[in-house]
Amino acid sequence: MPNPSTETRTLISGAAQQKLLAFASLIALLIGFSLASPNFMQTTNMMSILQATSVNGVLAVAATLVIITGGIDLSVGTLMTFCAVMTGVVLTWGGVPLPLGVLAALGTGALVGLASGTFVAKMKIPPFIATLGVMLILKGLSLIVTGGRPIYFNDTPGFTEISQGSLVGKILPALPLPNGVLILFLVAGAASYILARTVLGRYCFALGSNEEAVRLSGVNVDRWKMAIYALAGAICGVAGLLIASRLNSAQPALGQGYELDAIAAVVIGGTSLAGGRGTILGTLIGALIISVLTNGLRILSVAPEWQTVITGAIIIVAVYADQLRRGGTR
Amino acid sequence: MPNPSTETRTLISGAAQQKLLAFASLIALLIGFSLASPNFMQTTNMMSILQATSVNGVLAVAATLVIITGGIDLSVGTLMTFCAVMTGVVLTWGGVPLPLGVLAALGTGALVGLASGTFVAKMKIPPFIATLGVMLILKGLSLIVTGGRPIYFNDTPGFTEISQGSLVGKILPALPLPNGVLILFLVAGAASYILARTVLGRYCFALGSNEEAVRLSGVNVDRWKMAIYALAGAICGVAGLLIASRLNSAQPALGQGYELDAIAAVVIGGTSLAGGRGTILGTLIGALIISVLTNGLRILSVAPEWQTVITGAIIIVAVYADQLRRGGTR
Amino acid sequence: AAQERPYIPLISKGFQHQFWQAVKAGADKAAAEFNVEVTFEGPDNETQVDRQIDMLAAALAKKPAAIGFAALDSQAAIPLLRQARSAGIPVVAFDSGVESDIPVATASTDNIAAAALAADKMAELIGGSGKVALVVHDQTSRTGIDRRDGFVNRIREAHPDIQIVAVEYGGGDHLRSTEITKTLLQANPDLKGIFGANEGSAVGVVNGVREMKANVVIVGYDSGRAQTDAIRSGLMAGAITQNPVGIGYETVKAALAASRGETVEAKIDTGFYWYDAKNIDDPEISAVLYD
Amino acid sequence: MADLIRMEGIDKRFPGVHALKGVNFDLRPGEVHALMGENGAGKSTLMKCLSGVYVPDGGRILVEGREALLTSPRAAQDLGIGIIHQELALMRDLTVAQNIWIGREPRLSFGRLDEKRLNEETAALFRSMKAPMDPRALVGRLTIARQQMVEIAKALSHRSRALIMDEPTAALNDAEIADLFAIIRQLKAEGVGIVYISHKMDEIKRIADRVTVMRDGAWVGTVAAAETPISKIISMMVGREISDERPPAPDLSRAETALEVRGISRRPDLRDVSFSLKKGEILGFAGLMGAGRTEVARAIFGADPRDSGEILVQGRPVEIRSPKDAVAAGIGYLSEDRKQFGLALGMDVRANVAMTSLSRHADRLGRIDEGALARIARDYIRTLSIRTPSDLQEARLLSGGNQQKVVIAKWLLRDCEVLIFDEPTRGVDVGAKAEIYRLLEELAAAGKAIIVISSELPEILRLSHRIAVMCEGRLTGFLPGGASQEEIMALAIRRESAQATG
Ligand SMILES: Nc1ncnc2c1ncn2[C@@H]1O[C@H](COP(=O)(O)OP(=O)(O)OP(=O)(O)O)[C@@H](O)[C@H]1O
Ligand SMILES: Nc1ncnc2c1ncn2[C@@H]1O[C@H](COP(=O)(O)OP(=O)(O)OP(=O)(O)O)[C@@H](O)[C@H]1O
Ligand SMILES: [Mg+2]
Ligand SMILES: [Mg+2]
Repeated sequence: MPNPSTETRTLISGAAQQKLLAFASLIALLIGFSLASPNFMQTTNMMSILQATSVNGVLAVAATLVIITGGIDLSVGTLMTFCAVMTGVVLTWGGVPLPLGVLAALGTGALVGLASGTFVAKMKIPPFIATLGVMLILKGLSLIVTGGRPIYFNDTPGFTEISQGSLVGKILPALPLPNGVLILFLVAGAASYILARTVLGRYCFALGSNEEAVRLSGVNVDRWKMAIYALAGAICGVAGLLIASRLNSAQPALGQGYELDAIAAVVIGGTSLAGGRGTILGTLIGALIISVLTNGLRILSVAPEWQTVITGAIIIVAVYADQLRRGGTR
Repeated sequence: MPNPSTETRTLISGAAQQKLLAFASLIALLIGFSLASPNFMQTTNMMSILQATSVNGVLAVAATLVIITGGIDLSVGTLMTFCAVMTGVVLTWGGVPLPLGVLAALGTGALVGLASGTFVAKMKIPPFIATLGVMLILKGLSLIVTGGRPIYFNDTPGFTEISQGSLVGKILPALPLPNGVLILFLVAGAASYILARTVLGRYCFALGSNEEAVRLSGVNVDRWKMAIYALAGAICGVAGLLIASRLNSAQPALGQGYELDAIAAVVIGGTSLAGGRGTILGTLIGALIISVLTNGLRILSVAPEWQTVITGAIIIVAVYADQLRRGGTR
Repeated sequence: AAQERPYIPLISKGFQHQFWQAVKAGADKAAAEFNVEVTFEGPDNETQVDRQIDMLAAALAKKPAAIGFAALDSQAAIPLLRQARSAGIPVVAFDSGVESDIPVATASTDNIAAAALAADKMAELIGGSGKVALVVHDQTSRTGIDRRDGFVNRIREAHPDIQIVAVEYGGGDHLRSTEITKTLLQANPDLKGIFGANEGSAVGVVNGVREMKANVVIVGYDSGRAQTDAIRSGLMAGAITQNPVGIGYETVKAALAASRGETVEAKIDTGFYWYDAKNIDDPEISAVLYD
Repeated sequence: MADLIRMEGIDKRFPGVHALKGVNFDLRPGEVHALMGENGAGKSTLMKCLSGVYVPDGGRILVEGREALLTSPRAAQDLGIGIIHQELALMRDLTVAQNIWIGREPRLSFGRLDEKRLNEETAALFRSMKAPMDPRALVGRLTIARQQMVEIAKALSHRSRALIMDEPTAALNDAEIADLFAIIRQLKAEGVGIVYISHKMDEIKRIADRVTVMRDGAWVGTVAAAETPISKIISMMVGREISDERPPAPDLSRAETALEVRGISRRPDLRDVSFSLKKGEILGFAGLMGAGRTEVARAIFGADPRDSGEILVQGRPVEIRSPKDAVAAGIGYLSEDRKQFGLALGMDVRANVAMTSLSRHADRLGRIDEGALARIARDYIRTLSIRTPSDLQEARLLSGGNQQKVVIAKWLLRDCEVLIFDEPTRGVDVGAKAEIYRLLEELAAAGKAIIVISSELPEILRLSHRIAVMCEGRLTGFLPGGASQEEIMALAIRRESAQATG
């Protein structure tokens, strides 16, 4: 029998290698674009790329949690918008102080997530349908609440700072990292920690791996599932804050279609739609790959229709390369 | 041991009951709308609803095949468009006779489907990513091929007949069933037959149920998977013909977003995204539920934003009702 | 070597639809004429405000001579527009204006006035009374709102006997607009007229009316082969056309002038026209129509 | 002695199946109560009722004299009832330790996990079981035998007062069974009541105090293990005597070679494995768990890639890169893990039986001859006495042993020249076992070449014309059919000093 400890070591270094290699796809893109255009590898452009990743990145983190449980969340985009709208309602119409507005976004997200979780866990509605329904409901509600007009945050000084200010830049002027990106990293860090180190995270993987086995082990599966959807919802609330702050407004019609980008980032990052396996780091890299591709092709002034074609092709190639290295399992 | 023959009958009637009940959701909607508006239950409106189902229905049939194998096809919408464009290219620009145009649509669909199938089967790219990539590639290619302008079929007499004529109406004037709907029924019938009675269909279910077990049974899993994606692609070609015929033009920008409607129809119809189970009849009912809802709410002059909310809510309720009747399993 | 020709990116509200392709054609025409390099892009649909902002950021990173910009939401773009101003990059607004003093010029159509003209024509064609409906492409985009409100308000103010029974939104998708039209006709058998507020909506209305074999007055917006055919065949009564080619052309022209420090006219009205079977072949009209 | 558990008149129906018909059962503290019966008799169902998985339709359950409502696995756990399920219920993407403590993870504040303690406690648990196992290994990567050990450890960790073991030894070999029995004896001494389900008749005498027999969902009788002969228990189970006569070994000296394997290697699991197999021969593969027998089979079958080596079928070299090549060359392989690799659980029995041979029962257009398949499936249901309401029952609804028979049927149908059976009788009852032995012998007599991999030495000895023994990925020797257990064990632990570094 092989020595157990050797086995473990191979396993860990194998996993680390995997991440490093997905990262390598990203690096390859960065190098390629840098060589192709001098305008690409510049601080402002790098910050633009990161800023462009922030919203999709946060949504993708939310989607990752749900996908690891073996579910799917189609409502992330419209939930983001709905949270932005609710923040607008309390801040601009209600005139409450900023922190309460932040709370409104997170609370709305968590509540809606809890509702989705209830549909999935208690009512046994397939996640695809439950979150599709929620997506449509929220899409309509955002329009109804706002009357179809954006809510502007002009009366809330400091609101744009949430995403566009730069705490890091104040300390390190050479690194004008927008707060939006800082928030993405914080959210991702927290989600990583939860997945790796807490009971909630453990049940994410367990549910995705074999829900029936978890149930047979005497775990209250429904409650944990609802908690996970609620957490994902709250994270969508963060995305709502970010996008509202970036646009200085809550745009009620925005959001549909964003779920596809978020899920794409998750899957490119190596998380399996079948559930049970996945990492937040992978998701971040997936989201960055999408942003870098989009930005780089634009910087190269590629015609928009060709941008689409090339993006499609590169996504396939990137995942294939990743697949080859993993040795074709799964 | 119980008498096998009695058992079989119970089993079949159990399954039939299930379908009948999903059907009951549809009937409930029909009755509800009929009571609410006298304009609803009229021959022309029923034909409109069916006609409105035809394109989404055909796409949903294609998606059903892939989903039963445990995969997913995000490219159905843009593939439909691309097939319509290729038909336009050969018919309008190439000036070939109509049957060749039909062949171009089916052939294009099958080839692209084969490509997706190859990515999934041979290159082991997750279906979500492979078809996402193909979706983007096709979206761009349609614009590139047409230069962003629609191709009109004014020079191809009879092209609009494909979807809008009525063979049935000629025979039975009381039933002016548009050909588009007839084609939907034919496609659905053929797909049902293939699923239930042929080797290809059997492997659809088997792959979705336990791909590794099929592989270890000595089946050439890759080849069958590619065949299934190719068949689904060809069916998207049919959808391309239908939409082109209805609009008397190939509209290059259309198609994205249609995949969500198609997949929704499939899942509402009781097919599991996990693979291994599903029926074409269920998918048809799912597609009809969507069309009836959309049409009925419009006939009732519900405000558009409320239409969205109500559609979302009813989808959840309909599936929940279905779930309750099945007794909560799966 | 690449920097020889001035570079002017145009960030529009979309690029897939025919209208935008026509704007792009005008821009390309100007590009060839004035020897500038022009790129043209926009998000997939008119809700994606943040995507457009990302495009604007990428365009700025390329250090262009000037920028053409059709804002989905003026306010959201202001930080980047300020950045452009401080970098000395002039901005020309096109399509609908940008509510800001940063753009040096605006090349646009007055959509509210154009839709009001459509309303007057509709009133005239249905004899001043009866039910009409609208099929609009978008509930929240500037053009969608302006055309809807322009039409609806004009009817309310000037044609009190006309009743607007429905406003539906089809995303500019031909097929969805077709289905919407059919249900409108089904729900309102006595409908006298339908206004389709952009190319996809108008063509959808034509299809829907044709499939229902209904007899209603159709007023459209923009052009394209399907609309011009419908007008020639009498199915569509007439339509408003803007001058998208002119918009693209004038935008590039003004941007180039501004980049050279020349003063440009602040408001470039590219105009709009009513066209129907009678005047469709007039040179003045056919010049602004596109297939 | 007071009853720990008493089940009275338990009734349970599934659509089309009356699985339990008023069954009585009781368990005392400190006893091992064996539950016996044919495949599909209702043993697992009865125990699922006791462990809160199913709620019975009728009857009542008393725990220490008080009526208990066991509506969820948690409720049963709280009453001190633990179970090792027959069908492994593990989370493949989690580690061994994470699986064992799921739902009861050692925690720090704020729901944080104490992963260090988790792994330490797991390691301690396995030490007490005398079974070395890495707590951090991913369960999905373990062989089925090791997964079984994880299930056992998980059940033990609960420290239940009543422990149900549903075929815990089906996947284990003799050495591990002995370790398990030592654990059971210790639990007994601590006063734990144990329900023990197994199809290995010899185990009953070794471990059980009382035996309850079920047949067709009904209680047949409860007897004392010591006083009742095995043959009596068997006849209670099947309602008749089973004769298991071994036919004389055939003379294979002039038989043609059916399969020849030359120097197959796959680092680090297989090293230079070579052997040949004659038509009509049954070659048994013996070895300890992890010896690499399954690896050999999978390498021959093309299920896993190999580093080197040649395979010849009937003297001709064949290129086998995937299972389809192997099947085309006339080689069939029945996997040891029926759930993962053997069955499409969501499909019906008929479709599963047909899986290997679908194209043979379809016309040129690919239309399936359902009538023929139905006839074939019903034939196998009869010959292998598969207990199922019909050939259209979903495989997942069958009892474990009956599922195994379905997998066997699908390979019998394919009619391969060379058949590799990996643990073919895992979970199969005595009657059906004899039936399967007879079938294998008939196949051999008809000229097929057969490899049987089994962890049950009696099975190897009963079936084999020749025995190959493996240790650590190498073939350590061949023995004639009549060899003794001691001779096999000697070869099975012959480690190579140079490779025994670990
Ligand atoms: N969920 C279910 N639905 C329908 N039938 C079922 C279900 N579970 C078990 N059965 C049936 O109930 C009967 C008893 O099954 P059970 O699993 O209890 O048998 P068992 O005695 O454990 O057999 P084995 O020795 O093969 O494990 C079988 O006929 C089986 O097919
Ligand atoms: N302690 C262990 N931890 C993890 N993997 C192990 C361990 N022991 C053996 N293995 C793996 O088991 C495989 C060999 O087992 P295999 O199933 O081929 O042997 P076998 O003789 O058929 O044994 P079994 O009785 O388990 O079927 C090898 O891949 C080896 O890496
Ligand atoms: Mg059992
Ligand atoms: Mg083995």
